[in-house]
Amino acid sequence: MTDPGGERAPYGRRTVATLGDVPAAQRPATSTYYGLPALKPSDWGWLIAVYFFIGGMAGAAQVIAQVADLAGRKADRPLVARGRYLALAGSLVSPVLLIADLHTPSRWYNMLRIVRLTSAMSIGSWTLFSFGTLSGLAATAQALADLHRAPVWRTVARIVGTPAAVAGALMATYTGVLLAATSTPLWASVPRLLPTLFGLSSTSAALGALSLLLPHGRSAQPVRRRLDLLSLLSGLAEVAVLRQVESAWRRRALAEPLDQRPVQLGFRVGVRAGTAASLVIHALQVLGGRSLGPLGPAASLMALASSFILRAVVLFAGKRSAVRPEDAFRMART
Amino acid sequence: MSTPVWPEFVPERGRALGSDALSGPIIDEAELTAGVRVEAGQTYGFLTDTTLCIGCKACEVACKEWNALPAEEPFVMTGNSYDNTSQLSATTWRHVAFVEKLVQAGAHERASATHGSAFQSGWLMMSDVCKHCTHAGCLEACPTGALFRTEFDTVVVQADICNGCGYCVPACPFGVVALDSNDGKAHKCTLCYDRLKGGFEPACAKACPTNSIQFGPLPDLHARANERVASLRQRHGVADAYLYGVQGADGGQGTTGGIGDLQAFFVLTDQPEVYNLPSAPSLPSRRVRPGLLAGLATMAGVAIAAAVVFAAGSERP
Amino acid sequence: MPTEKHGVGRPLGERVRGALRDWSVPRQVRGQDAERAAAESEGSRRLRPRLEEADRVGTSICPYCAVGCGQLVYARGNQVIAIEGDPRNPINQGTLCPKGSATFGWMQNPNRLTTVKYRAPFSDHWEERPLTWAMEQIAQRIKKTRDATFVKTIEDGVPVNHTTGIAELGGATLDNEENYLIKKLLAGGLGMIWIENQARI
Amino acid sequence: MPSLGASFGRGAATTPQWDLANADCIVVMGSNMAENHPIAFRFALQAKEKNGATLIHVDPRFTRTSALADLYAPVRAGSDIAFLGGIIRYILEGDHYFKEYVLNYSNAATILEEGYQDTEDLDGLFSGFVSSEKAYDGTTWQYRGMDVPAAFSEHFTHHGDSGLSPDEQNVRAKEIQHRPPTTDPTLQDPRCVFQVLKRHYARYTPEEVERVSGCPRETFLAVCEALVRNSGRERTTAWCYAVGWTHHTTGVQMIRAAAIVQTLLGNIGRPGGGILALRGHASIQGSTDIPTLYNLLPGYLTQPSAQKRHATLAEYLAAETAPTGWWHNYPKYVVSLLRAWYGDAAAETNDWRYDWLPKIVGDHSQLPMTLAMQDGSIKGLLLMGQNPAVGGHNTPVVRKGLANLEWLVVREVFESESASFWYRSPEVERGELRTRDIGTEIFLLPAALPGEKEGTFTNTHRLIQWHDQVVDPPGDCRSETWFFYHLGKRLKALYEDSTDPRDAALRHLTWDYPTKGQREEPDVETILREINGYTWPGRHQIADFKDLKDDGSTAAGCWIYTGVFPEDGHNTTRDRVADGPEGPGSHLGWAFAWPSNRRLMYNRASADPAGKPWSERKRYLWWDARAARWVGKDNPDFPADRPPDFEPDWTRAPLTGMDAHDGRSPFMMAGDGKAWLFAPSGLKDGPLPTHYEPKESPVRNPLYGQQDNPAIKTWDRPDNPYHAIGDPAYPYVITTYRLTEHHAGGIPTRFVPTTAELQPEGFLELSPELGAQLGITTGDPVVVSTARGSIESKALVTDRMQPLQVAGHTVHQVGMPWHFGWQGYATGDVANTLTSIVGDPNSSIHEGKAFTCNVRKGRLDQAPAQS
Repeated sequence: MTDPGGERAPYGRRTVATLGDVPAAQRPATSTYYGLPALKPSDWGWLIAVYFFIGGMAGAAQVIAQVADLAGRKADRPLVARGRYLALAGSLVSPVLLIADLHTPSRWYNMLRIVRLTSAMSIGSWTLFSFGTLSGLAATAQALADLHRAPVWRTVARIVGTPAAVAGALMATYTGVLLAATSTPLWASVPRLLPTLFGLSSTSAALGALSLLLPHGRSAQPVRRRLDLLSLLSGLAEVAVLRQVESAWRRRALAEPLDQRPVQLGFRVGVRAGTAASLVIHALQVLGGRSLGPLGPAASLMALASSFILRAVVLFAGKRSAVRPEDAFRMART
Repeated sequence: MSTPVWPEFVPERGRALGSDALSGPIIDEAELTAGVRVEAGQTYGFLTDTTLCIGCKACEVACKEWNALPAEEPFVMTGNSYDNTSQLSATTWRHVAFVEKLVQAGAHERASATHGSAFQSGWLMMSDVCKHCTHAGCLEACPTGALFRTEFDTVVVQADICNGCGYCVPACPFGVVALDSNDGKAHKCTLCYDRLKGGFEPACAKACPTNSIQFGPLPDLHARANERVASLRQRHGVADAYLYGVQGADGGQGTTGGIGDLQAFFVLTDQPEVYNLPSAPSLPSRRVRPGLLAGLATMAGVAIAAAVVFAAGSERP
Repeated sequence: MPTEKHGVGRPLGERVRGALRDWSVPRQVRGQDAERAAAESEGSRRLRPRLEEADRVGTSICPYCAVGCGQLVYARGNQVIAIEGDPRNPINQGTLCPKGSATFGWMQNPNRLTTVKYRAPFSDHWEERPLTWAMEQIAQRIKKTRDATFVKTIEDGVPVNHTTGIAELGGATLDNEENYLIKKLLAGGLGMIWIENQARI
Repeated sequence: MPSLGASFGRGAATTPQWDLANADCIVVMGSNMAENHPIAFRFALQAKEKNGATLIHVDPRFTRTSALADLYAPVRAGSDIAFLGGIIRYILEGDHYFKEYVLNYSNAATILEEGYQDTEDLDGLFSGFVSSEKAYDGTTWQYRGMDVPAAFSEHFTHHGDSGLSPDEQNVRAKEIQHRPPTTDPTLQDPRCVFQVLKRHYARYTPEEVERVSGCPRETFLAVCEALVRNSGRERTTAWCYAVGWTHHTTGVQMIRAAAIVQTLLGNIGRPGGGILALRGHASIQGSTDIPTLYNLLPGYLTQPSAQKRHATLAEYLAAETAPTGWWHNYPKYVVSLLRAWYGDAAAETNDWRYDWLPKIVGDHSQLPMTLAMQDGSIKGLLLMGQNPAVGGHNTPVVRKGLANLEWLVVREVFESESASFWYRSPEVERGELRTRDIGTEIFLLPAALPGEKEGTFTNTHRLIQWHDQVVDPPGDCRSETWFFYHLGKRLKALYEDSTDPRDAALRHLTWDYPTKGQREEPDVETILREINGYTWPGRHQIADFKDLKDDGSTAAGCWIYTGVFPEDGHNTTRDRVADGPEGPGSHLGWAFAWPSNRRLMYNRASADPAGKPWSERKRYLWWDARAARWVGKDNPDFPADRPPDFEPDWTRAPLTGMDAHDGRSPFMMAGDGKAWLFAPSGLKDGPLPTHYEPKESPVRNPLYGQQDNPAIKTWDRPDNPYHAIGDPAYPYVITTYRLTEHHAGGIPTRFVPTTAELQPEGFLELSPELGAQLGITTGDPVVVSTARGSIESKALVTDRMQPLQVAGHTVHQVGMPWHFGWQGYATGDVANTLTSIVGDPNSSIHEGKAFTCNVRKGRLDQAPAQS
């Protein structure tokens, strides 16, 4: 190719899936152009869905850890430590997932070639870079503090943890912006709600993960209760936002991809039922003031699962909406 | 009469002419083929006038031959009129759409079969291409800077930078840019960036037999297009003709939502959607700031709630 | 470029140097526009149209239909690198139709025959043969058939001096000079009368 | 192109393509110009832009040309003469003809023989039909008291069994040297051409046009009105046609009908007028001028025939030399050709070796050639860049014929269907032919392309342009020049010792072309210099064919090309000076157009009889009294110094050649110098175009008792069966055509990925109405059948095809592109499997544009569903 730096491709090479010979009878008889897509779908798949989940969870974990460190007491210290370790773990896995998803992974470093504030992905790249660095520092300080019981390291961790938490807040939400700042109808139609939803979902996931990671035994029970309460609040907010998102989609007649299998199953069972079930358990635990035995960890697992499924559902439903010309035109009509 | 659609043929223009023996490429050849001397610092674009399009697809072939783009297998007809390439892709940077509309909706007779319009009618043909938007969604989305705006104000993917993240693909409001799974890069029309650097007209516009594709500085093209639409409406009775991709013209279809003028714009005679174009696309980057703020606000809320819970909880024994 | 994709294309040092040379952030710090100058790559700076690589540019005429469009054939060494419309030609003024635009793809085509293929009678396969061999065989076949079928006179003694045993078909895609040699040799020399081309189809 | 030849004197396009931009109206009929000649079509669009020209497309299919037209007139395939006859009637009945032009420049006023009877009198036949021979005796078609030979090719006047003795015929033929034809300038004489024309076309009313062609009356009338509105002193209309007309058994007469329209409207020889034949191969005009055709010698000289009085040179020249007009120079061109071919072996004493030229004994065109291969009389075939296995007709017979040869030489760029028939053809796939039974010995030689070889192409408007060699061809690829030069050398060597007189022609054939380089490529310019002509033996280039002689002092390979290489070192085909915007626009400095670099032929007619431009707007050539010359934007296609008021001096009769023409005779190739509304000679199927049905038609001829062309060439035999009229087994009209994305037999585009992907498969276009009737939707496999064969294709149901009401019946038309075959990237069944071997009587051109077929849904290997 003569685009700069490119090379010429040989003849007769198949590069893009052709739409093939769809029999006329199966073509939609609408005012679109033979039902062919007006937009190109994103090429993202499961790797990115997993990243959205893990990156978001890590970001939210960092936020929770820092708040617990600043506002909590000694009893919350296991939570703080686990939060910081979880954040670090997430920030280590994330770039691997992202690089693996690149079509030219050897050029991963170009993600840090330039700063573009118009690009949610550029912002995300620098955020992930900062978050990773800061999470590393915070977790290192935390580890030194834990190993040597030296208060100075705890102070260092607390100081580094503040910018890390800010980066974490972005980590938990920017992926919603990443999707919304495209032309894909399903994503672009909810530019504010999607980051909110992702942030809350990340929070629920981080809370669930931390709850699972906390040590068993009585000493951790008060912390666990606080996490239950936070999960309840986060879950309630999430359900409310999810309802708004869905009604926005339905109002603009963009929800069709949600009603097609297998997305439909993921949305109904994974997202709606999963969120609701974990919400009910959390509510019962908070109201009852006690643990419901194995239901507690189950609620955490469900929160994690529904958080992941939410990302996958939004991702795949969005891709499907992009190739629906009716949806694209409906979105782009005055 | 004044519509300068056809560049006057001035053999004296362009340099290094003379006998049949050429010592090398013609210097500033675009002067000869488009009446334009290509200079850095100017804004260039395409005016694609569908009323002159004969659907010959010379643009598709010239583009592929110049840019060494492969054809797409399998070699199977789509049945969508004479359109067998279907869409713009990583390896198809010009695409001619074909829309048969001899029979108006609900009419039994082929309404336009007998009396056509002065120019294209009954069978719409339109050569689609990257719009080279004034505010380009793909460029703004590109995290590597592979997509950039050249000295000709065109939007180009630099294949020596692109790492195939694919974010430009869903970002484009027109479904233009695409990934090539063979080389792992995003590709689209470069408005023949290399040719412009050498003073040559882009391959598609140079090849176009009927001047349906015109290349030039954007202000000149705008002037020409406005005259053309006026002439079509007043002189030739093509009342439906309008400009797609020019701000201020007919409600500025295609230029909405912060995208601004499309440097590759069109004279159309039917609704944009008929040609697979959105009537009111929007610039994706406009959603970045509100999205980030909403997200940060959400996390601030989470932090406050957590602070309250942790602070309150800590007082208990 | 699969090698590049898997990161083993260039030596590491060179890649690092390249990445640093193309790094935009320092240029952004210096105030360059992130959409424009700061983002420009080395490849873009160096980019030139490949037409400028040509060491010879020939004038040609499109080999497809009869409109007679002018073409410029750009070559480097013995390799054609591009074929485009000749902007000086008053017929096409630089334009070409889809077929004319594909002339380069016709000429530089991996499916092109470049050797003589021979199929023996009743054989089920092609064999590659030297050109000189084929030329001699063809000359002998023509002589043999001509000698066997030549007619000097028909009934009533009307002189005809022809052969009806050999036919020639084609010419409309060929040069005038080629047609001239065909008619001169086959009719004027050999007495062939079955000589036809695409003009009637 | 006998039609344009018989009408105006030369068989080529009358006008350069760029001149279309000067038209006020352009009719495209028998052509899908936007698709098949896109670059020529740009001038049509320029005319719309510049002059607000009206563009009209008349065609069975709504094509990409129709999409850009102001007016689209749908017609049934094969009904063109009915439509054109309707236009002629409209012009005549409405007094819309250009009176001064018609009176002075056409034969409208000429009085015909008493014995002439029209189709009006004989229910579709003209007088002189000999039914036993399926041929006409044209004696009664002549001007009163004299015979005028046609200007094109068939220089003789066919007298058949008229009963006239050779002497009587000779008197009649020479009469024109003694007096001009008898005329009635009032155009009132019932036997004058004008009145004959009027009567002949009286029945072509708009109602009949609608009934025969299916074109709605209003549409037809709108076409007529646009034509008339845009013709005359101030305005001109141009016509463009292509194989959409020639591929009929009435093809020649279709073009003749357009010639009549253009003559009546005064549109010939004028800017923005003319008839532009759009031809389909790079040098198809050149290969007609320098013919690889059986019936012609270079420069439209007649190939000697054993069936004519051609036994000796004297007889040949007596038969072929026209008494008056430019063709009186015939002997100069023949002798110069013989000198060029046989060099010093030719002498006046041996008739310049005239007897060495082979004589034809009938029709040796491609159609009978196909059958002769099948029948075994042709043993060896040289195939030069043609692909008859796809582009021939009744291709199963073509392929079986190839399989029946002893040897076959194919020179191609890719392995074509014609080279691979022995292992991949449908006949082999079906087991009708077995590879191991096919005895054809095949030599497949790789060919060079322009850019790899140098030489000239002659384009559709007679422009001869040089192409450079830029690189060496790859591998063993060679030019045809190389192939034939070296083949000739080898043959000469094989016959070196022969003393048999039959080998003398070959042994003495001039073949001394210098070669260049290691590959011994012959020097092409040397061949072009021979084509141009030079003095003998001095070999000094000759600048104009006026200087050719019949005494052996000049040699010229093709007299009409004389001037192409007028002096040493000046190859005019390499001239590259085009006119600028202020220039005349005839681009006289760009290459060379035959004859004598005249761009717009018959341009004397662009001025009025007094030599003044008809109008300022249409100024082109005019008489400059002071300079005593014709001047203007072009080289005059007329004696440059002959004043408009020149009169032949009949007192000095007999007058020969141009001496017999006055200053108002722009058509100097014709004996009488006029455009022929009525063609007294030159055509085998009548002096006036008459509507006949295609050989295969769903209906009886609604206009006459005579169903199809009475002189039609048929080869009715078991392997080439024809359908009966209205045969219920083959109820649909089918037409075959090209697509813009492919070229001819498909070899140059189906192997090229960038064009192959644009139209990747063959298809059948049909209307939604027929689709509904047969249960076919787009993408369905369909089987298309004729009595010749069946093929499978894919359906493309489209509103662009429409059923028409013809003589009370609904006629469904379907269409198929014929490019496809089994080789290359883009493939499909060979559409020419369906066509038959049937020919126009004048040109032996087949009828691929209108025949009948059946269509069913399904696969070829599945039996049709029981209904």
